[in-house]
Amino acid sequence: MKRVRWLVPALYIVFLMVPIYWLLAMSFKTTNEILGGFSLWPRQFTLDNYAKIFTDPTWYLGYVNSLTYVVINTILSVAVALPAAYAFSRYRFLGDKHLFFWLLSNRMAPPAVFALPFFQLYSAIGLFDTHIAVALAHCLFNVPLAVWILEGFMSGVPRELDELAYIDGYPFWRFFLKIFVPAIAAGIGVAAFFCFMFSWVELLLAKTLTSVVAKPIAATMTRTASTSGYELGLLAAAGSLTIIPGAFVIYFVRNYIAKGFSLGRV
Amino acid sequence: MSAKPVNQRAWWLVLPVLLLVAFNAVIPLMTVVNYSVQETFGDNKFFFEGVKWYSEVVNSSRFQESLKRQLLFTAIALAIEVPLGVAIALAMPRRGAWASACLVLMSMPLLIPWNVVGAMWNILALPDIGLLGWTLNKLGFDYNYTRQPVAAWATLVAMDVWHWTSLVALLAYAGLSAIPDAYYQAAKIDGASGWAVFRHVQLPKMKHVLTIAVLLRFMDSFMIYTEPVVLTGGGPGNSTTLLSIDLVKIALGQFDLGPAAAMSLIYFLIVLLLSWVFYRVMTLDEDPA
Amino acid sequence: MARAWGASAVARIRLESVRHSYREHPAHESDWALKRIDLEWQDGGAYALLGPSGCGKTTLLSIVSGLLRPTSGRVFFDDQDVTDLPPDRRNIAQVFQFPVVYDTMSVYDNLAFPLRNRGVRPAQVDARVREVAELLDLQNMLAHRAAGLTADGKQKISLGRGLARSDLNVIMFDEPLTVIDPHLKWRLRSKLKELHQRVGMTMIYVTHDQTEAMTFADQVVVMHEGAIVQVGTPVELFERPRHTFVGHFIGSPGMNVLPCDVAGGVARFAGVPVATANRAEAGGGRTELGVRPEFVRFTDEGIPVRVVGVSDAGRHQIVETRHGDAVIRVLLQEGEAVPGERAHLGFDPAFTRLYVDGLVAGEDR
Amino acid sequence: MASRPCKFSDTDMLALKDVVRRVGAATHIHPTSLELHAGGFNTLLGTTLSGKTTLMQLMAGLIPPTGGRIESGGRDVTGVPVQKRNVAMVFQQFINYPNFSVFENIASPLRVARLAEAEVRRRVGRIAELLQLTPFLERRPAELSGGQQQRTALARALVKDAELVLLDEPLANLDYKLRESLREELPRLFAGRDCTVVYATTEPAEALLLGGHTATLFEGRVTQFGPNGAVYREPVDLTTARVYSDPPINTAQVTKDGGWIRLSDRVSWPAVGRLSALPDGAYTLGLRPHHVRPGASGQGDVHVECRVLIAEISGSESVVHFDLDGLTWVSLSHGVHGFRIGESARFGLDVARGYYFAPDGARVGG
Repeated sequence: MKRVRWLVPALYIVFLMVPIYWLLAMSFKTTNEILGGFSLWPRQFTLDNYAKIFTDPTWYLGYVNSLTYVVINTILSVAVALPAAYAFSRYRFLGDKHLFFWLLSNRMAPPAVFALPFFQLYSAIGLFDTHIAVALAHCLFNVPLAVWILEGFMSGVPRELDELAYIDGYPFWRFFLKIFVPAIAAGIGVAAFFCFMFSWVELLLAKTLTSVVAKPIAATMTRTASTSGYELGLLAAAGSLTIIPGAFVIYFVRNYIAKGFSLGRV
Repeated sequence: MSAKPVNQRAWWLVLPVLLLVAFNAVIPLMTVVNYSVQETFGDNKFFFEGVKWYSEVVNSSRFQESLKRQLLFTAIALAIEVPLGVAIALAMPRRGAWASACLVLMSMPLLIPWNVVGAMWNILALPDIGLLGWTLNKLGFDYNYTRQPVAAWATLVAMDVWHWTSLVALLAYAGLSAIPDAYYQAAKIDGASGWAVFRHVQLPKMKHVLTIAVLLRFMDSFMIYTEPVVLTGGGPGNSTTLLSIDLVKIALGQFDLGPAAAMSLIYFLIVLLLSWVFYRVMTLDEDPA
Repeated sequence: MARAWGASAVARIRLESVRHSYREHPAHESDWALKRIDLEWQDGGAYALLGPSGCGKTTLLSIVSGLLRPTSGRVFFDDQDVTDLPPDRRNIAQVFQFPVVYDTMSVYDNLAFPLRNRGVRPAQVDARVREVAELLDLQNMLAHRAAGLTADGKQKISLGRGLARSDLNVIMFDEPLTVIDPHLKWRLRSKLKELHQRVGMTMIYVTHDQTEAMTFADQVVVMHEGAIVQVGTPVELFERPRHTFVGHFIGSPGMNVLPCDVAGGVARFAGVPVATANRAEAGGGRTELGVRPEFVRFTDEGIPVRVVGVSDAGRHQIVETRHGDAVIRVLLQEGEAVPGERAHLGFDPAFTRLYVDGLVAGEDR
Repeated sequence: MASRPCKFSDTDMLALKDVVRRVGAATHIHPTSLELHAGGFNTLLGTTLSGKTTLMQLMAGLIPPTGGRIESGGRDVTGVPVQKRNVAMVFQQFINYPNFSVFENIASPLRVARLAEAEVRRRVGRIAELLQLTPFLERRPAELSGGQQQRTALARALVKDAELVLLDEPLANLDYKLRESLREELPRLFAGRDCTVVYATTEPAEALLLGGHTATLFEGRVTQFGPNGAVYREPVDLTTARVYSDPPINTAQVTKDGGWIRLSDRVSWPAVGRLSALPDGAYTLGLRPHHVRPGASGQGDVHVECRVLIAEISGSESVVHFDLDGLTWVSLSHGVHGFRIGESARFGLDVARGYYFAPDGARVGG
């Protein structure tokens, strides 16, 4: 029993890797090979699909657009969530519990529900097809999440640290930025990780709120899938490239994943 | 530790969040509510209709069918992913290089854009040239997810398991890592069997994270949209048309704003209600008896 | 009454040349968490492992319980070599620093857990659980959820899970009072002592707190930097410390340690000859006199000192005096008069010893 | 409340005047008036949750009082925010700025006050030397042992020359011997400083050894305040006697009947001295454990035969618990007195050192 235990995660990881392998394999095949029939690995290895993506602005700008609004959203979410999480973790105030629950309930709002009203709202205020529109829209579910995660980490910092700083004479904001924020750096990293993740993977709102200028890579891909028929190699290459930012982020937080997923609450 | 002090000025700290989320949540929600009680024939002319759309939606077989499919999908997803995730977390190495390797590899599906997940499985499952489809057909199964509802469902479920089991596993793993060694040592000394350790030490200590995992998985599987749209487009027929897909079809495809809005609100309320029920059930025995 | 409790199990615990290092390849002497331990514990005794943090006491405890395998050396229970046995096969119980209870179970089920795991018949389980609950004053709480108890209640449960078993060799305590409220510590400490006297089971208690160790144990093992410096009864450790570290670490305030000269079998401090209980044999090295504040008296003549301060400790007073740079503390009873600034001290010869390089110089005369 | 024996100038004094602290329906601090002076320690003694920390937070200005005034050096500082008061504090947990080096931790109050770099270096260097922290100045607090972390916290409290220094159980989380040595060091560190030092502890022995003045706290009330020895030896009520006794003070219900005090059918003694003037009735007797001795010793002791419950020997002292006609009493004595459980032994109660309390708790005699 003990000896086969490692098989469980091992098999699971193999299961995880198979589709990723297939995506990569496809991306190195020519359209002819793909349509010609089944092949386990690329017989005619080609980088053409990648070359096309890196030379065609409609493709590579998609990445730039996606990364732009994801980064804006991550910074914005964490920045506004920090003081709010501090308030929730340190004070009681009128309506605090209701407010907290209401914030979290927004995480339960199906994006499909908001797609149309968002389109109208952001069109009305002239932000349609801008990065900032997507970044703001993603705040709907990322800000509550960031508040919740940060609140967990902040509650782990003894309140005496705040008292000590006030006693030493620090004004609130100086204490907050100079002492408190560095003290929960790990929590900020985790919150940023989750914001990045959920903003990067979301498509419905991002697609609804953009048309040309801020079009995300994910939307470019769906267009390719529908208009250019069977350009599967290109699609696979584009897909493979979307894995890279995620892999990059994971590499950075590799030592904190376990702690990160405890969300500061275990 | 003494209780948190009361400080009404804390509102100033919450204000930015409040404004930002309210802007994103309240205005669109009001729009939806507004649509849901009105009829329009274009030209920006609206007529008050009361609860007509609501009763229409609730009574429509189309909505009921979508809801049933949605509930079934969520139930299957939870039934597979939660036990599987926990099992993986239990079997994972506790520390060392292998543990980090597992964590990194397992996180990967979570960071792939949802439409890419759909596209990836689409490519994988193509009956003639996809690795999965080709292999299944070679093995003698008649498999074509674009034509057979059962195959479409199976592929959809496999995809969701592939995509999200890691989340449950990572949360469970985080919960397990937080159990002090003394608990395992005490259980060892008490002569507890592996099952007893799981039942009386690991499971109770994982309860918090499992509650979070179940809630997240419930919400996200209930709201799933992008992946099935890319994979099956709701087909064959309507066999994999889940709630979100149906909603977007009505709202953006047919521009039936009234019914779409009413359906949106009903949908939102169902998610809220079920989340609350889940939360209550899972934290039931926490109140001091 | 003794031995009426633990039915058949009998164990003399013996450690033979046990060494342990947490490093893969220990090179320096400082790499060893335990330097070389030879120790024997008799069945039914109350023992304490006492030392400052990092002295290796918890390591030693884990080796006895089987949670840790020593780098070298053997562990015997009676004459059976248990070095390679896992903890569940050594018939031991352990109470940890932070209370370990099974949160989801009732107090009753917690106490029954180790018995049920060993397949004991339900009727017997019930009888035993009630007996243990009685012993620990938990009778009224049996139906309560264990999670809802206070820290001292939880520690009692951890202990009870051990006591419930009839096959037990030894119960071990690892700083069990750490999380107990200060004003309750006292009660639980006495409860443990009382339990030992009633059930007569071997108990080993690890702590950095000398009061806990001394009041609980019949025999105390004092550890310092991975080695045992003295094993003895509380009275021995107090009256005849074999090492200045023991003198300093045990007792509050600790022993006065004063540099001295030795010539012709006579120790001299401040030019005044001081009679010692042990033979004053100076074999080179650093020579010191050790005498506890309890055994220093103000006299009419003797060692001249200045009185620098008096602290009132309630039932006694601690007087701080100086001769040159050397500080000599004197313990006086409540209400005893403290002399003026200039005074003389005398040491009780029966409790004054000469130490060479920290170790007691020779046997008592 | 006991009055202060001597009066310093008003300039170096912290005064609480009818200070109350309520949170919702709960009263954390009942109306309290205290005058604390510079020089020597002012110890707040009480069990966990007796209100020590709340009182300190009020003194520091971390929380506002619900009622009453707080004056510092004759100035009303009730509404003044903590940043504007010249206070320092050390907590029970080792609280330091985790991302600052030890040097920057100690320097932080000086940095906030915008002192010149050279002056900061000079003062931090001197304090670090005093607290033996010089070798660790470049390290982060997390890399230090518990004792060193708490020294860093002390250094920061000392470096700024605060008017008021609050020490909230600073030694509680340290090893026994470390606690002892730092406790001895503390009065020396503050000697010659012109500041008011307030020290909170749960341990009577610590309060005694620190010297100075003691305020005993129980459930949010200061039961007595005065010079250390006076509060210990002359408690005004039963609560104070209980708070200021370790091991816990022995108590028993006694009745005065004519010229006799009766504890039980077989234990009674003549009411002499001040006791003879007491009206007949029920009283509570409080007798410290070290005034109960095993064997037949002091004259004037009331001797009783009792069953021994348990005996603990600490080398220099023996603690014996025994059954005194249904009550569990404790005797604490010098030397070694071994007993077996259940054995019958003779104990001498030094009733002349006992305290007598009226049913309302107030001390009436003895």
